[in-house]
Amino acid sequence: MTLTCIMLALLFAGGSAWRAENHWQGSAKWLALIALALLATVFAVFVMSASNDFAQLQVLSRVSWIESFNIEYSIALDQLSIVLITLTWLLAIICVLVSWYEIQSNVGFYYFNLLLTIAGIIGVFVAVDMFLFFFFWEVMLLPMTAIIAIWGHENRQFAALKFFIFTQVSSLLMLVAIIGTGYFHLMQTGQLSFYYPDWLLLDIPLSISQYLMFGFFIAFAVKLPSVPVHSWLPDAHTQAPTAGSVLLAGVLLKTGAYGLIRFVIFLFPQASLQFAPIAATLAVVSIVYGAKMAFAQQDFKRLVAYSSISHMGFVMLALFAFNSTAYQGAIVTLVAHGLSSAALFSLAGMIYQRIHSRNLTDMGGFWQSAPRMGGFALAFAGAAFGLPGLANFIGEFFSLVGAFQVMPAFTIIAALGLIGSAIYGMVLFQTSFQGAAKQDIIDLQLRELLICGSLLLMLLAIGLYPTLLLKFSFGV
Amino acid sequence: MTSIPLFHVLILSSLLFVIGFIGVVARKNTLFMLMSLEVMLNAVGVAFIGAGSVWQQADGQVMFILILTLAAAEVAVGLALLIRMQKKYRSLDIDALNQMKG
Amino acid sequence: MLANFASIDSLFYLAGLVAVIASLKVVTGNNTVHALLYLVVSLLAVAVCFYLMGAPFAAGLEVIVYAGAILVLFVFAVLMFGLGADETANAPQNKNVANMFGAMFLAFALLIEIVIIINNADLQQNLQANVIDSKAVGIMLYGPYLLAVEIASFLLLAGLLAGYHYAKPDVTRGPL
Amino acid sequence: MNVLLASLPFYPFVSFLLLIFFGKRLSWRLAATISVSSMAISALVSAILLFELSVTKNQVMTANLWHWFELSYAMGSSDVNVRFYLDGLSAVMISVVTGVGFLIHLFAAIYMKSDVNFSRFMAYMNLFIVAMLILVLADNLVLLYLGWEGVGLCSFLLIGFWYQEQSNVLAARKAFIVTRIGDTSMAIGLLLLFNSFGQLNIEAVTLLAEQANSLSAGTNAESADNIYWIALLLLGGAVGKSAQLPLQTWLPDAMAGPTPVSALIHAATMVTAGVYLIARMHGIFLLAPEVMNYVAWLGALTLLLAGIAALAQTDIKRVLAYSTMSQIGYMMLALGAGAWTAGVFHLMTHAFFKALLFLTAGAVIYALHHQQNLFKMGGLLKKLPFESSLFIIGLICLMALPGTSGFFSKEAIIAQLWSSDTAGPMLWWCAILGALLTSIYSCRLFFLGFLGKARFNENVQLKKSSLLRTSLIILALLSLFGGLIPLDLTLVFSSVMNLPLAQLTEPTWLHTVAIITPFIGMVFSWFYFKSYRISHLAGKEHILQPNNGRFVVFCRQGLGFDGLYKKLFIMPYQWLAQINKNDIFDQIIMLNAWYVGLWHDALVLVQNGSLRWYLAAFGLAIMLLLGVSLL
Repeated sequence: MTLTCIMLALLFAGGSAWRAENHWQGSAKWLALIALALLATVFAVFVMSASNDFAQLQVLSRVSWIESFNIEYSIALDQLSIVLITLTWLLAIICVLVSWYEIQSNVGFYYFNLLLTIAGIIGVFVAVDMFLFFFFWEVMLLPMTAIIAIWGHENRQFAALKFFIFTQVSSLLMLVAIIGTGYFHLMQTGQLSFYYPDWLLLDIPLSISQYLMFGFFIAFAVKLPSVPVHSWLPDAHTQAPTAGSVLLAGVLLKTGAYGLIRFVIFLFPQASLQFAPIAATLAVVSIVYGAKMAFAQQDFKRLVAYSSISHMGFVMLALFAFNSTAYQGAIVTLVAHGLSSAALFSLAGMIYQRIHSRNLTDMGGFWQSAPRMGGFALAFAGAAFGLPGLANFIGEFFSLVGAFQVMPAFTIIAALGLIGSAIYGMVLFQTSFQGAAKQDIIDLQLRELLICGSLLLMLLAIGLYPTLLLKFSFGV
Repeated sequence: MTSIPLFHVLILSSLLFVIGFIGVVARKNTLFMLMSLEVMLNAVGVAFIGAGSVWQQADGQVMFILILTLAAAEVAVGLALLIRMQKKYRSLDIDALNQMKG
Repeated sequence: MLANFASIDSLFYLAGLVAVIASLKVVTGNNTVHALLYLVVSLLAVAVCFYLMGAPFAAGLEVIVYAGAILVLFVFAVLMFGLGADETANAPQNKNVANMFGAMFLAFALLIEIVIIINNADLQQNLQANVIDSKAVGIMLYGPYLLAVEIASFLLLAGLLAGYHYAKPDVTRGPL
Repeated sequence: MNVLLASLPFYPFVSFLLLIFFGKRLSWRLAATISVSSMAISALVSAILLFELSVTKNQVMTANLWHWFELSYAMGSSDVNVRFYLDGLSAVMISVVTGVGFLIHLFAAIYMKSDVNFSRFMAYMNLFIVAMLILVLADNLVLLYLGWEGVGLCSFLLIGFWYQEQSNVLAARKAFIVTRIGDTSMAIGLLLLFNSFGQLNIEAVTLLAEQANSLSAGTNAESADNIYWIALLLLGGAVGKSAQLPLQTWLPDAMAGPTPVSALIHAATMVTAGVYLIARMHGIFLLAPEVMNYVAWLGALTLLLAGIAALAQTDIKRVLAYSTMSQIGYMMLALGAGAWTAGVFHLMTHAFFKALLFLTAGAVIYALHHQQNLFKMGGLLKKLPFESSLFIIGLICLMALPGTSGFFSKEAIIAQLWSSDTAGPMLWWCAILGALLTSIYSCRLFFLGFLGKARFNENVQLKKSSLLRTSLIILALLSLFGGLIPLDLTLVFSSVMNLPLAQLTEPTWLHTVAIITPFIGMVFSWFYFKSYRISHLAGKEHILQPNNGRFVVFCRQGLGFDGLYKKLFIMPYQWLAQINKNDIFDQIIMLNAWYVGLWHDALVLVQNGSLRWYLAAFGLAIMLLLGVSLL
């Protein structure tokens, strides 16, 4: 119930921010910030005080929604969703902070879209009725498209359209798979059901489940994204406003991974096992190819976008290794990448606000005038190439250790991605902050220091004391 | 008394129809296009009346009356639009109205 | 045979010929008023045909409503356009011969096809001499076709309103 | 749990934090005091630790800081802790790191005084010490890897310290990426190690390896195979960090950094991390004699390659860089031959004299207004007598003249080569040849730089600081007498079962040859490099030019490895990146969009807005339909 209220409150806060901005200039961002902070606190208190231990999926509410198809409004929480929702809250607040001065037009509507996206994302992480899941999946998609299309950079319409089409087409496949599985439930038990725990009890023969799994897999692989369906990501990331990129990289991609864990692997274990070699191949290709493509980019945000593809490859590899170390690695990588890529995109936004360019050739020698920014850039680039002591290292190390036990050959190639990541990390940091000073920029201000500092602290905390996250361990 | 073959009536009807068609397609002047439309409608009327006469049914004439009302309404609206068009474009050239291209 | 042919039938063919020629003049004419007059001629000729085909009521309507009312509407509209003597110079002309030729070709092909179809339909009947009078038509109109009549009346009303609306000179309204 | 041990990396870390956060606001005096005193405290603490260690029972101390994480595998799980482990081997390392580190900090504080980013420089140096201490104290390989990457990062930062120069930036990038290749190999090694042993704790792994060996060495083909690969992959990491073949190319370029950095990181401490790693993991390496053989051969080849390259250099720091490579080659040779103690001993003495050489070279370079070209020096013996005498001390240690510290350590290595099972006479000859090369390039360096006539016009500038001189003098004393430090690592390597001695008996002339080799080199140089040392060469002294023959240039550029790698790896990678800049997958997917767009364009032509056109199309369609129905 509380969760439903939180989602509705987000929607309400978004709506009132939209209205309020029309009357009092500059009120929307405060409203959004306060609402997010408040609701995050409510969520934290709710989770802490709940009597359930969330190691298993705890169904929180179940209400009939569309009776004739036996579709329910049912939401549930477990540790996986708690971790990801917490990440969502953190990044949502970061998003509001980074758009503080960046968004100048249609401010109220912007915050409405932002909060709506966040509500949708939270919905995706808690829905256990598959139809509801699909509903939230779409809710999350539309305002995000609007954010890209309205407040993006020069080529925003194209990027938004590409993002929309990719996600929409893939989610249609998922819809087919959802209906297919529901129909299978009808065939087997005589009753239509879209309730996830019901589906877990299904015994689907491999010949059918491999197709159903494939439908889900494609939707989530597009979202993750994995080569060869990754190409929406660089465009969307590059063109989105800073907060859009942060949200995309930080949380939206995680819904793909979340779906892979919860629906593909848990619903269709056999089919997934059979599919593992292909998935691992895709993962390895993503890792190496993403790193290589990142090196080739001239655009700061595009480079980070390709690095995201590379990192998400580790997640996919880990997920299809089917052991607990790899799972932990995947989850830590999710959180770590959420934080580090959010940080890098925020930095890109800060640089863009100063020099009005994302092009690496326009940058250089910023360390001279902005040493604090340089320090943070180095730290975040370090996180991206897996510097030990930061969270990403733990994630990648766990993923590799876990995956190595199952498929050493793939893992060795994946490890080569470490070299690639060092190369693009160096290119990113050195071309922007080292070399001859091309122009002087203003160093980080208090608000920006707060953003970067908090992200770095979290990365360090997870990197040095990963037990924080690893408590949430997941059995196979 | 008479023995006009239906065949000939239909030939006449199609002749008129095709003439009207040529007018609609080939003329640029919208007023002429409207007139050609009248010719076409008329041609259809001929066919209906002929058919009604062959089978001794009043339906043919009923249809003709309906066509007549249609023609009246069409001409009223068409001419009104034409007046608009003349005011806006100072021309009756149908090709001036091609803004709705893809 | 010849006598028969010469009396009524030939009148029909003659009227048909007049209708066709007048229609051709309508389609090809340059002067609006002339074309309108040709159209009247065409309609009157068709009315004759109707009469000969045993539909005097329809013929009457054709003369009164079509040639009388509708074409008068045309004439008034033409008057409102204020096309003067320079109309032939200013009116859009068909200079493009290929365009005309294309339309002609299309029309010819269509005509040939229709004729072949009519021919293939193997219509042996001749027209009956019996007159279908206005009573029969009226019974039909207010019997089975009542709904159609109502719809037609609505159509006329709509035409009336639309005609009024569009033709009304109104400076406050936007273009079109 | 030993608080002192746990706190050892803490002091420089606090200094790092202070300097990073408040560096801009601190005066030179305060910043220097903070960083140098933190190092002094660390040195003091390590001295106390050394003492404590010598009196503890099994000469092992540990300090568990916190539980890092737990790794599980098929048969169980094992903890990975942030835990420090001090034994004889790491004790040697921490004393070198903190002792030499302290002296270099002291030197650097004065040497870098006028740099605007002084506090940043000292902060990096402190951070480096932290990472290095974590590296040597780590009780498990993951923590070691943390330190390993940490020193790499600091090395990167310090090489690129003067980041406005594009060449420095590229050198830093090269250093980081090349070592990263080694690191990746090491990381894969860790994965394989964990998979085979279920442990990443060094002690435990060593123990398990020994057990595996004592049970039945070699019978379990798969595990033997695994150990072979583990050792090989770890060697990859060591090779990258220690600038050995084939990943040696970054070290000469790393000389772009400030001279104290070269002394601390690229001579005394970080580059020897590879040696430390192999010594630390000796339990694994002993089970893979083939790999030990590779280690020896790699060391020997690097030794010769670097010696030859050093002969052709014109830059004083690059000579020293190649010399470092070759000396590490000696250490590798020792490790490969199973002469663990000798290898570590050489590591220590090398740290002393190479730091001395670099720092003195730094002082000379500073005195000559940042002139590094040997051919623009000359006659410094008269102008800078103090620095020159210290440099001579460093050089005679490097050449291993009898009595110096280098002599003891190098002799110890050479003595064990001949009869080692994994080395043998062939490698012994390589070592001797290396010693000969060492003395020749040392003499050449000395003649060019310090004898002859001055080939520069400016006046020398001097930093007259007693602190700076003190640090140099202490290093010189250590270099001269460091060989007398009794190094007893038998406990560390006690677990090592002695390698079966080869059947070779040592000829009696072995030691004589080893001792006189440097002198042969000196005598040879005395005559061969006559033009360099003579100051009255009848008006030719000012046109003394480096030999630019094709072969010499080839040697000067490190025997063409750079060019080879550029052709083999860098250019293909860049080419791949360049041709696929627009992402081929994207292109393929966008083909759909292009196809739809094509149809769009075609249909737009039809949708031309002309009513008559539509009518004609309508008529045409009817005509066609009728036509079809007719047919």
